[in-house]
Parts: sequence; structure tokens; C-alpha cells
Amino acid sequence: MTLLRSIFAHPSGRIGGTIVALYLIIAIMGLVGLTPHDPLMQFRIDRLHAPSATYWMGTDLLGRDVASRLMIGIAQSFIVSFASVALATVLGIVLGLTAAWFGSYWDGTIMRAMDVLLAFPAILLALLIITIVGPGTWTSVMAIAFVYTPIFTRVVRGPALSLKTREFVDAARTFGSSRTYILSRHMLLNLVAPLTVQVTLALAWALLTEAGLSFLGLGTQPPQASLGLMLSEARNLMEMAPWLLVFPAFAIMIGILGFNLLGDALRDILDPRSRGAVA
Amino acid sequence: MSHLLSVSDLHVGFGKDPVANEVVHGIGFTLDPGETLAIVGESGSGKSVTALSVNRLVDFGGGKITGGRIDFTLGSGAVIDLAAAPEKELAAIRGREIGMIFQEPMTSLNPVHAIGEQIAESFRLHHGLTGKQAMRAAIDALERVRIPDAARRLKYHPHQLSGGMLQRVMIATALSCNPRLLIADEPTTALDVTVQAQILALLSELKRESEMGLVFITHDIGLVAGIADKVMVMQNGKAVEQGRPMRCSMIRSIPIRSIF
Amino acid sequence: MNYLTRRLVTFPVVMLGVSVLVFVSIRLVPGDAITAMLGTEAGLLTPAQRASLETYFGMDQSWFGQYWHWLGGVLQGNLGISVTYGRPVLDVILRVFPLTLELALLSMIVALAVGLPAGVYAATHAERPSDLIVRIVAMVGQSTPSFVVALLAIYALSVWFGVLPAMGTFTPLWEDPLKNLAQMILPALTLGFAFAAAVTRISRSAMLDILSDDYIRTARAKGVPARSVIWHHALPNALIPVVTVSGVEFGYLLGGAVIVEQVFALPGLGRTVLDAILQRDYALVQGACCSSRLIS
Amino acid sequence: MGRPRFKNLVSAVAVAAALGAAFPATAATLNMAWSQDATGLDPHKQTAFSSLRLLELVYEPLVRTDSDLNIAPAVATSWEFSEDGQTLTFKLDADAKFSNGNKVMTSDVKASFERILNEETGASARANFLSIESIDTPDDETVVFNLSQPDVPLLTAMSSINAAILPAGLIEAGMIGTETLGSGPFVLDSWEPNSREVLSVNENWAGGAVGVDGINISVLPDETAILAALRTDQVDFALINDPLVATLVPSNPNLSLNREPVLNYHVLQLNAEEGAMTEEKVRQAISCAIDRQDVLDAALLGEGKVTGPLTMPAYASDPSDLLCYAPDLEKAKALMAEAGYEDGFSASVIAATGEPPTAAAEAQVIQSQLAEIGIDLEIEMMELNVYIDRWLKGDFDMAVALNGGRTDPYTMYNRYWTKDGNLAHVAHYGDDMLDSLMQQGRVETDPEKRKEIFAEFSKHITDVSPWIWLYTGYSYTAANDKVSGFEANPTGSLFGLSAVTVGE
Repeated sequence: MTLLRSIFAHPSGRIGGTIVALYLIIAIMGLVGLTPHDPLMQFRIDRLHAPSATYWMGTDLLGRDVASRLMIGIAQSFIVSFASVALATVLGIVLGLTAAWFGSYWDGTIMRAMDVLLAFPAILLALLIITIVGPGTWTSVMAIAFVYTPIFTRVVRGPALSLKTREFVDAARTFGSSRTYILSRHMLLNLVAPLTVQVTLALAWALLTEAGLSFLGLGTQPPQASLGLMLSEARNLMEMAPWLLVFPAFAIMIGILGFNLLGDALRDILDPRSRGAVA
Repeated sequence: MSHLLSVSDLHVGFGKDPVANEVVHGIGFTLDPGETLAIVGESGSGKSVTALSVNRLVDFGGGKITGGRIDFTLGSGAVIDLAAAPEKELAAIRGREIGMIFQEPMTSLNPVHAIGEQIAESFRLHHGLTGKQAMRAAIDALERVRIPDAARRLKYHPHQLSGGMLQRVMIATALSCNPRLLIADEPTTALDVTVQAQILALLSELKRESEMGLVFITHDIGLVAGIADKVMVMQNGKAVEQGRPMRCSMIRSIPIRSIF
Repeated sequence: MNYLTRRLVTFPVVMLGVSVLVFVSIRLVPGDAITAMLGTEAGLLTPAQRASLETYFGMDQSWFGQYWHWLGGVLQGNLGISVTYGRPVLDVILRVFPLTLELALLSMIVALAVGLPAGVYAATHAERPSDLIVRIVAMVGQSTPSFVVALLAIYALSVWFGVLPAMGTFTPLWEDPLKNLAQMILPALTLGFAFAAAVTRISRSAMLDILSDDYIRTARAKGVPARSVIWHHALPNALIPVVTVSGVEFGYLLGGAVIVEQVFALPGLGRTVLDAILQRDYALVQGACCSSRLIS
Repeated sequence: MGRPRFKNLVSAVAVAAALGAAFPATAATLNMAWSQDATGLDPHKQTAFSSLRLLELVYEPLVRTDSDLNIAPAVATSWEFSEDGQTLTFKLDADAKFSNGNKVMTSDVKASFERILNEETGASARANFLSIESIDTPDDETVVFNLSQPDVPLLTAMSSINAAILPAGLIEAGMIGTETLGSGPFVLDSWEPNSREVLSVNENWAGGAVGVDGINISVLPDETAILAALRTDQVDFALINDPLVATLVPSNPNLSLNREPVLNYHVLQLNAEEGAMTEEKVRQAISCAIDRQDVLDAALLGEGKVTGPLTMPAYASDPSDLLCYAPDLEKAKALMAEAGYEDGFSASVIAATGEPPTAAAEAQVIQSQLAEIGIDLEIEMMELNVYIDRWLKGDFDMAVALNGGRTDPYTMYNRYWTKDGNLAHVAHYGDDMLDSLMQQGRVETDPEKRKEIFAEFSKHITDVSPWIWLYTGYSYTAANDKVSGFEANPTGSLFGLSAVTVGE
């Protein structure tokens, strides 16, 4: 757990770490149901109430408690972000390593495929996947993962290529270790640093994309709540009920801020090259 | 007659609490015009830090002078304590009065600018020469350090020249304003032997021509005899030995460990 | 040199890949140009009526036939006819393309103009409170969804200042620079804001690395004043990583452009592609997607 | 797909741009905004509301419906059915001219209707004119339509812009859709789709003087942007769909909001052919469980009126005596028990994102109301065209829909509730009584009798309740104080703009 201690020693790591931890707790509380009110229950008589004692963050158009919806919204946005980034990481590692390790033929096709994916404007690719498969949580996860995989593939392939030529890999070969062993044990461990940094930044980016997709009506589906959906629902009510826009917007902002700060801290801690540099 | 440079009881520390982690503990030495002082010591003995403290470049590396004086006699004859001088004054002295060359010529020149430009910059800064005159002066400076066909080389970029050639450019830049003191921080360590000899010969020639003081930092004891008038041996931030070169005690003071 | 040749060889292959992917995926999407045009009334069409409309939209041929027809057209520079505009796809793209290009470039300029000085300032005041403030502001910039910034901008401007960039129409730069800039400033700021945050962080870390390099120490030893050490020596070297990353980010700008064009009602390439998909205007989607690939 | 000739369309654009005909040109140009742009220029083929609004300003049908929904003269000044109702004769307006000065001839009327009836054209309103057997033009002022059987709704069908009169020349040249040449109050100078339309006055318009010099229409997809444009006087007049935005307009002193009840109706369509909803009692239970006023208040902020199946004033009856228009949860539960579904069932409802803007909110309120009688509803939001594709195939348990209303009950519902209706499979229900009532309504010429027939139709269909009719909303037009004289029309037509004046 030295990593945790060094994170909290790092100035921005401390802020980022606490924010992300706080969000995880809120998300879990949301999922478990520890919310002030039932997030889906419509108290229609209390429609569009400003923040008050009973409704800490006010109520929305259908009279649902914004605070409770925010909690499951954070959970939903987290699930979508974590799942999509995890999927993209796994795909990225598999593709990146195969491209780096087998070289020439494999490398060419995989990287060209990645170019094709990267060529697509991100929102458009997500839009096409979602319109084909139909909106919903898992399609958003797939869409965001699909858009982010090329980036992860590149992040993995770069260092993997250089590592491949390094002595300790040849040394491992002389010990007769099998290819998969080398790939998994040696290569991966060395990729942990750049990957963790990329993952935290990708999480921030995934949160943003999920919000963008919901704004275009393609993300999480009502009555479920996600930060992006709450924002797009609040769009036309901005004047009548500003609290509907303010709370989710801040939630997203601080969430992404947390991820970015954590990402910065991790980069300084894990990335040997810049270990000496002032944070 | 006051010395060109006299350092007394110099203390230098790093990080948030410079006093606690002090690196240089009370160094003192003097240097007269035309004289060469060699500072010898293994890496980590504080010799480079001492050198960098003279023109206060140590401040940029996170270091801080915590005690002692560095009295330096300016061209105008006035004596100034560099340890306490404000940065504005120091900026005027660096380059004009005190020149410096470093160990890694390959990385000590800005990769993005041509070498002519980088030399002309000092002329523009300290002599107010305009573009054309500054370039003219740059060519003279390069010829002075025996670089053949200087005019054509002006437009070259650092990566197009060899280590030895680059070190000559460094020397040309440092001496462009005929500084009264030149600090050479292990100038030949990164060069192969033949070029090393040429640079050393060049340095001693230039020193004779201009009555310039030279502080020569090295960990290679062999070089000291050829160039130094005075020697100071440093170990763990302290001066363990000072005096004329080639005194036998000198050799004993180098800990055995450093030979292997 | 081999990087360029490799790029030239792979470029057509990638473009082909993109066009096939677009071609297939747009046709997999349920609903077609007829339902897009007629909506629920499409149910009233008799089979004969439907058949004639299908020939009009060119949907009667097999997929392979349509792709072959399209590819043939592209080689002669004819990207087919857009059904929603009733005009050749090429004309439509050429009309909407400058807006998105200008928006992307303006946002890039905004990003560099704001991001670089902020990054340099943060690097030169590393670890002091001002550094943290700049970084937090940069982070906030990067973590606010562009449509939130856009919505708030429109609301604030229209209600408090009673002024608003012209919307709906686009006056190209060469026609009326004054009006064009008045219209494009706010969208460019909105899109550029998030991007500026990224530039700030990149230039800050690049500057930090460079300031500890040897040639900066040499410059200082030469007595170069602090200000020109930063701007003349350090910054040119810091630009290299900033420019490379901005190149990559440029592609993402197009994604962001879709939302900014939607909220500010600017008829740009981003929104045209989105509308083309919603209208199932296959030829326009195909042409627009490939051309958006050209600029990124 | 020949290359359409669009040269003069492009040149018109260049001229407009060069002139800087952008606003605020002369004070008398009306600057207007709407969120959905027209999707095409062919009046016979277009059905999207936004396309009709644009084309209603450029083209003219034989007759028009005025704001009291009576038939008013347009290209034709008079019209009458024969005694046996087998022929319909029109007298054309002598000085009706197209915008290029040519007189509107009877040959143009004949050519237009032949184009509609010709299946090659794919005209969407063709189903309403099947009773036309032949068209005679005895002299250059009268047109006689010979019908296969009496068809009272034919007249109202002819008042729709889908029956616009086009110049015969343009029809032969096949240029409809890329060029516009109508006899309406305005001429379309330029159209940049999803961006802007520029209209100028048609001097040859037979309908008298037009109040403005021209109209610049901007397409602002985001309605909050329209509101902002109104507040900053960038536009003087605007069409707004979303009640949440519309209700904000009056908050500005110089802006006025005009609400106009419309014929289009919000409805929850049920699939009576599959699953639990085949049971009539279950459908009735759903009807009783849904509190229509509550859905209206929550999703549309009360901006609308609860309605029965018939939304046109002439035939609309007070919905309170229809089945379960007063929500009755106990009765609903009892009906569910009688049908053997006391612990409810699960189903899914489809709705289009953003079309209407309140669809998602409506679906969620209905979901929570039906949960009270054990129906576990899953909401499937989808992009408009995906929704239409599934709706046309009838591939849904329930569907939140906003369907188009007409001035005549027959043309409004014959597609769903007659035996051979094209959309019977979407209605998922049909019985002889509905079919016979529809046929009687079609041929009955006496207005009083027609009212009784359709009142009975409306009573019966709510009893059987294959659909749950909810409410009708409003069409909103917002204007600043410079605009005066606009008269809204329940069909949503913007024809009233021809009488509008723009002060300083």
C-alpha cells in the first residue's frame, strides 16, 4: 500500500484521491439504496421544488428527489466509465501486445484498423453503434470503449516495442520462459506506469463522453439516471429550475477534476523518468 | 591587492530546509587574475555545487547559499559579495564578468537555435552590438577557439557538430565578453582523450592571452598537474587538502575507494 | 522520409476502411430515407409508390451495387446526390466545411493563446499557490462538458447583456470578416476552453522538463535575462510536444464541434453529419464522414 | 437520378448573400426562427410538419381551412357537391397567378391531381383521393371531379397543402422538389437546409397585399437558443414546440406568446393483438389507471387539454362521459382481477427521443401510474427514425405517440380503423362496428347525422380502448412587440403570416 501513501503524499494526489474515494462511496450508497428518497419515486405534487430541508437538492420536473438521483447518477456514470475504460484497456493491451510482439504483418493490420477507428469522429462512432444496437447502459459502454481502444492500443504498443528489444526480455528468453509468460510477466509490469496514467485520464474523458451522448439522447435511458442525462433533462428548465443544471454540472466537474488530479499524481509517482522532476 | 575571487566559509544546502541537508560545509579559497585553481574530488563531493555557487546558478537548481562570502573584484575594481547580491545584479555579471562551461557540450547548447545565433546573443546582451556586428564578432570568437571555416559553421545547429567542436563553441561563447573569471565544470570528462588534450591546450593558451582567472573542476587527478597553479581536494563537501600541485600528501588524501 | 511514404501508402487503405465501415453501419441502422422523409405517413404508401421512392433514393440496388456505384463516382469526383439537400454531396460539404474548419482552427488558436502562457506561467511559478490555481482552473476547463459551457454562455449573454452571436446562418470570413468573427468568437471560445486546459497542462509539464535541461543553465550562465530565457530559449523547445499533442487533439475537436454547432445553431460539417444520419441521407453521410477524416 | 437543375436556386443564394439580404435589412422584413427545418420542397410528397409550414407559404391548394376550421377560398373561389354527391365542381379565381405571372389554369389543377393519383409520384396523401375517377375541365374556369362514390371528407382533404396546385409545365419538367413555383403569398428565394430560408413577397398573389417585404427564417435546433434570439431581438417571430421553453416567453415584457390548440393528439397506443392486452378488460383497466390530467400537468406543465379521440372543435365532445376519463384506480384493479391479471404483467413502451420533446417525461409518468396496478413497464427511448420504423411495423407492446389530427374525422382515422386501412396493423385492433361507422361517416352528407355517427364512434372506441387518448397540446408562436396581426390556425399552418406587419 506504499502506492496509496505516496499518492496522498503528492499534493494533487491528495485532492484527487479524496474526491475519487468520496465519489466511490456515494456511488456505492446510491447502488445499495442508502439515498434520502427513492430516486425513481415521483412525488408529483412536489414538482420543481427548490432545494429545501426535505429535498436537499430540490426536485425535478416529475417530482423526483435530485439528491438521490444524483447519487445513482454518479453510480451509473461511474459504471459506464469504469466498464468502458476497462474494456478499452483489455482490448488495448491484447491488440497492442500482439501488434508489438508479432510485428510486421500483425502490426500493420492492427494499426491500420486502429487508424480507421481513430479516423471516426468520436461522437459519430458512438452514435452509429447506439443506433444499431439501441441505446442503454451497455451500448454506451461498448460505444465509449470502441472509441477509446485505439488510444490504449497505441499506449501499450509504444513501450512494448521498445521493451521487446531490451536485454531483460532476451535474458528471460534464455531462461526458456514461454512467450505468454514473457508477455504477461515482464511486459505488462513495465506497462503498468503509462497504463495507469492513461486509465485515469480516460476515466475523466469517458465521463465527458457519457454526458455528451446523453445530451444527444443516446446515453443512459430514462427513468434511470446518469449525470449526462440529468444535464440534458435540465436543459430546457435552466431558467425555471437552475438547481437541476447546477448540481449535476458540479458533480461532473468535480468528478473529472478528481480523476485528472489523480492521473497527474500517478504519472509523477509511477513514471520513473519524471520521478526526479518537481511535481 | 585584493584577490580576483575569495571564497570564505561557504555553506550551501538544498531542498525545503537547506540548513538541515547541507552539501557544502564551509569551503574557502582564493584566486588571483591569470591563476588556475583546480578543484578535485570524486562525484558527490560538492565540487560542482561549489562551482555553481560562485555565479549563483545553484539557486536555479533548488540550492541555496546558507553562509559565507564570495568576494569578487569587478572589472571596475569594485568588490562585490556574490553570495548576497540580488539576482538583477548577478544577471549583469554572469557572462560579462564570469564565464562558465559545462561537462556535456552535446546538451549544453539550445538544439533549436543555430550556434552563431547563440554566440551572437552574448555580444548583443553585453556589448549592445546589433545583428550584423554581433555575427562578425561571433566569427572572430570561433576563430579565436581555432574552429576552421567559422563563417560557414555559424548556421549549423548543435546536432550537426562533434563533441569537441561543441565544447569549443561553448568556450567561444563563455569568453565572448572577455570575462575576468572562467569556471570550467569538468569540461573534458565527456570527450575522448585526443580531443581532451586539445581543449586543455586551448584553455591554457587563452588563459595566458587574457590574464583570466580559471576555476577548473575535475575528478581526474592526472589533468591537474598540466594546468593548475593551485589545487583544492574536496570530499563530502569539505576541503581536505589545499596547496601546490604534486605534493605527495595530495595523493594520499584521495580515498582508495575512488580508484576502483 | 519513410514516415511520409508509409503515411501515403496507408492513407488510401485507411480511407477505404472508413468508407466501408460507414457504408455498412449506416445501412444497419433501422429506418431509411423514406421513413425519414414521410415519417408515420410512410405507412400509407402502396407497394408501387414505395418502389418508385426506393428507386429515387437508389435503395433498390444491392448493397454491393450501391457501394460500387458510389466508389466509381468518387473516383470521378462525384460523391453522389444528397437527398435532403437535392444537391450534389460535394457542394453541400464544400459549403459547410469552411465553418467547421474555421471553428476548429479558431478554437486551436484560442487554446494555444490561453493555454501556452498559462502553462508557462504555471511552470515558472512551480509549486507556488499561483501554480495550483492555474492548474485547478485548467482542470475545471477540461472537466466541464462543452454543452454546459455553451448553454450557460448563451443564457448569460442573452439575459444579462442582451447580445448574442448571429445564429442559424453563417457569414463566411471572406464575405464579411467583422460579422464572421462576431459570430464565431463565442463558439470558438466554448470549444477552445476545454482544449486550452489540455494545452496548459501539456505545456506546463513540457516547460518543467526543459527548464531543468543543460542549455537553459548555459543561457543563464551567459547572463541571459530571465524573461528571454523563458520565451527565447525554453518556449521554442516546449512547442514541440504541444504541437504534436494538439495535432492529435484536433481530431477530437471535430467530435466536440458537433455539440457546439448544435447549441449555437451553426450549420457546420459536424451538425450536417449528425442531421444526415438522422435523415438517413446515405450519400451525404458517406461523403461527410470521409471528408471529416481528411482534416483530422 | 438525373442531375436536378439547380442553377437558379444557387444563383438566388449568391444574390441574396451578396446583397447582404441578411437581417436587419429593411425594417419590413420579418426575421423568424424555428427548430426543425423543412426536409424537402415537394408539396405532394412532404409530410413533416416543418416542411408543410414552409410550403403553405409558397403553394396554394384549391381551398384552405381558416382559423375557425371552415373551408375558405384559395385558388378556387366556389365549390359544390352535386345532388347525388358523385361530382364536386370548383370555380377558379380568375386572377389567381403563379409567382412567375402565369395564370393558374384548369390544366394545372388536372395535372396536379393526376400527379397525386399516379403511384409513381409516391404522394403521401393519395389514399384520401381514391374516390376521384376522372377530372373534367369544361371551360378555363371550372374543374369537375367525378367521384366513384359520395366522399364528404374529400373537400377537407383538398384543403391540405399535400393537394397543392402546381404549374403543369414544372410537373412535366420533373422539377418539383428542386424548384418552387407556387401561387401562394410568398416566393422561396433561397433555402440552405438546416440553416436558413429567405422568402420574398409574390406580387402576383391573388390574395391581396402582404404585410411584410419578405421573411428570413433561421433554423435554430436548440429551442433555448430560439428564446435567446427572441430576447436579443435577433428574431421577431418564432415557432416553439417545447412547452417548457414556451412558458418562459411571457417573462419578457416585449415578448408575447400565442397558444393555439392543435388537432394533433398525444396518445398511448396499445398492442391489442398480443399478450395481456388482448383482454379488453385489461385495456380498460389501463385506461382507468392513467390519470390523464396528471400526465399533462407533469410532462407538459399543464400546457394542453385532455381530449377524446376527436380533437376537431366541430366534432369534439366533452370527454368526461367517455370511459374512465376520471381516473378510477379501484375500478382498474377490479378490471385487472376480472381479466385474471391481478398481480399485473410486464410490458415495454417505445418512445422517440425529442419528438415530441416531452415524450420521455410522458413515458416516465405513465410508467409510475401503471405501476400502481402491477404493470411493470420498461421504457425504450429511441432515435426518431428507428421509432418510426418500429411503429410502422406495429412492433411494440405500447407506444407513446403524437399523431397528426385532421379537420375531418374520416380522413383522420380511416387509415387505422377501417378494414382495409393502410395502418390497421399499427392500430392492432379492428371490429365491424368501427368499420361500419367509418363508412357511414364517409358517405353521410348531413352534418348533424355525421356528428352523431362520429360521437358514437368516439364512445365505442374509448370503451374498447385499443388506444388511450390523452390530451392535445398547443402550437406556440412567440413574437416581439414589433410584430402585429398574426392569426394562428389550429392546423398549425403559418398562412396567417401573409397578414402580418412588422413595425419599427
